[in-house]
Amino acid sequence: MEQSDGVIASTKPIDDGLVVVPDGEIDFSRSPVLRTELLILLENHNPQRLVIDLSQVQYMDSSGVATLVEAMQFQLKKGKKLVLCSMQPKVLSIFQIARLDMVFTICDDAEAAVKA
Amino acid sequence: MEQSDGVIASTKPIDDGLVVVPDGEIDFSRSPVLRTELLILLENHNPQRLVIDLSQVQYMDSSGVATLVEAMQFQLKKGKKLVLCSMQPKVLSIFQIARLDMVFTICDDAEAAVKA
Amino acid sequence: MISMPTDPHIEVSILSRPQYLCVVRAAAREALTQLGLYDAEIIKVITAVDEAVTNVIRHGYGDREDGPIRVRLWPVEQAGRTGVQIVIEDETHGVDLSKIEGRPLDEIRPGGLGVHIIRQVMDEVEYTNRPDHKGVCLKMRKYNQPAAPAQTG
Amino acid sequence: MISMPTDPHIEVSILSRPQYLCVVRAAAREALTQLGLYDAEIIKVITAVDEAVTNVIRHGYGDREDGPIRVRLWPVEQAGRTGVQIVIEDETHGVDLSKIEGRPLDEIRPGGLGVHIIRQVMDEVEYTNRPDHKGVCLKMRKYNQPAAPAQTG
Ligand SMILES: Nc1ncnc2c1ncn2[C@@H]1O[C@H](COP(=O)(O)OP(=O)(O)O)[C@@H](O)[C@H]1O
Ligand SMILES: Nc1ncnc2c1ncn2[C@@H]1O[C@H](COP(=O)(O)OP(=O)(O)O)[C@@H](O)[C@H]1O
Repeated sequence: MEQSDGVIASTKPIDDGLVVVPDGEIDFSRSPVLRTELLILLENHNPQRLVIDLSQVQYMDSSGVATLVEAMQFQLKKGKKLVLCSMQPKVLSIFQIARLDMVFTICDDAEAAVKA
Repeated sequence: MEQSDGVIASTKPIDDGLVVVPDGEIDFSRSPVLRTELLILLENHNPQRLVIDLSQVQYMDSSGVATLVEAMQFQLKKGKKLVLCSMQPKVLSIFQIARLDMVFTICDDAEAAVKA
Repeated sequence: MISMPTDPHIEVSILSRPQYLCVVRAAAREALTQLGLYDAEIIKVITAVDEAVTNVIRHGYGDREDGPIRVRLWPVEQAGRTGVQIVIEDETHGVDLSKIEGRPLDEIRPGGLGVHIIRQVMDEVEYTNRPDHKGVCLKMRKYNQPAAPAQTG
Repeated sequence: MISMPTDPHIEVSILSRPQYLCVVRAAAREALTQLGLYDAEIIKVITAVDEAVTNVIRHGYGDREDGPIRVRLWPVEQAGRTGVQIVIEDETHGVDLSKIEGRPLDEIRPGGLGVHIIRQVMDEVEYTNRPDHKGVCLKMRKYNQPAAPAQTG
């Protein structure tokens, strides 16, 4: 795992919000960085819909999951949406173990996530 | 690294001999297997030209290199050829450190190796 | 109580820095493969180890960046099932073991998932304080499930 | 003589079985990255470590499959250059150090390349017998080359 400075590798505007693409392994060494990046994006763009495209994430631990829970609650409180998409199976498995696969809106791909 | 039983994943006949494709990491746990596989192939087919396509090999240590040196000497003694091809840069680097890059015939790809 | 076999087959130790977690995961991945754990279990067990070591860094050592954390692995066999034993030790001064508890999952909030994941993934989990306040010891085991469909019992 | 800093940042230990070499390489890859070694050097240093551990398995322990081998890593700095120190120890009864020699490379024959590779790749290499016949200790260092073209001296 090379240690990049940021976790979100790219962002793309959509009609009603934003798609963000984090990359690499999201463990306790990088989840605090992701948390800060998401909070700044949510503050600055105030998106109706935030799509987090997890296709480039090979691993996530519970601190990464906690960060996503926090972002989702931030969005819900403002009556807005957070959608996850393109999870690799090994990343999905931690959501299942934590029984959060039913709590998040999880789409197969970015196309579906933009409409979900 | 998953531990497959054989090292040579596939072989293909060519006009004057054989192309073999080993795979995975060739370290001291697998080089003795490769050695046996190569000796059996050389005995059974007696190829004028043996091409070893290293495109699927991600790592090789000196015991792997030693195995290839032995196979080359086996071929040379009978007036026959051994050609290496499609080495990944990190595999080439051990041949360079051992100054064997000038001793082996090394081609960029299997197409060139069949003619070299 | 989980009994301790002889010398570990594989050990990986780090100082308590989050950036070294990836070393533990990489070593654990190869180790679990070589110790014969089935592929489908490997990523889950890596996650359990990662959560446990993260907890030592966060809760055991707090801000200390020079606390040793040792992860040791053994192959085990029990009632015909093969598996692995993993022991994780720190050099903190121990902990109130009753505080090491996964929270109920019906409450949706960030955090509090690590211990739950560990208990969910592993077949046996045992936290103890090492004698003389030498630190916390976590022993856990995971067994391969038999390929044929069978009742666990 | 290479002096020994305090606690290793990362350690990986295995029993003397060839199938555990991949655990050492995987841990070393992540460790060297986290310790700040430049990418171009990492695969070479992994190879040096792999050759050294292979030699302990082959020559140190011979047929024994239960001999411990310990690889420890530290970040180091010298004259403004950052780098890594790696110490590899076994529990054999030591060895005649004069036998640990790379052979000249002009002779083309299989074998006899490992020590040559180690000396070629690493900046400092020091084999010693541990006191009281406790085994062999190999200390080695690799420094990052400054990015700007500069004479080493
Ligand atoms: N290794 C440890 N040392 C000390 N306390 C621990 C350790 N592991 C877990 N704990 C305690 O158990 C609690 C639950 O841990 P966990 O389920 O991982 O959630 P979180 O880390 O998000 O709090 C922690 O808050 C902590 O109090
Ligand atoms: N860790 C070790 N313990 C004992 N002897 C060693 C060790 N490492 C190297 N040697 C000795 O050094 C010689 C050269 O090693 P090497 O260059 O790796 O080639 P090879 O292993 O093919 O003989 C070995 O043959 C062995 O006698």
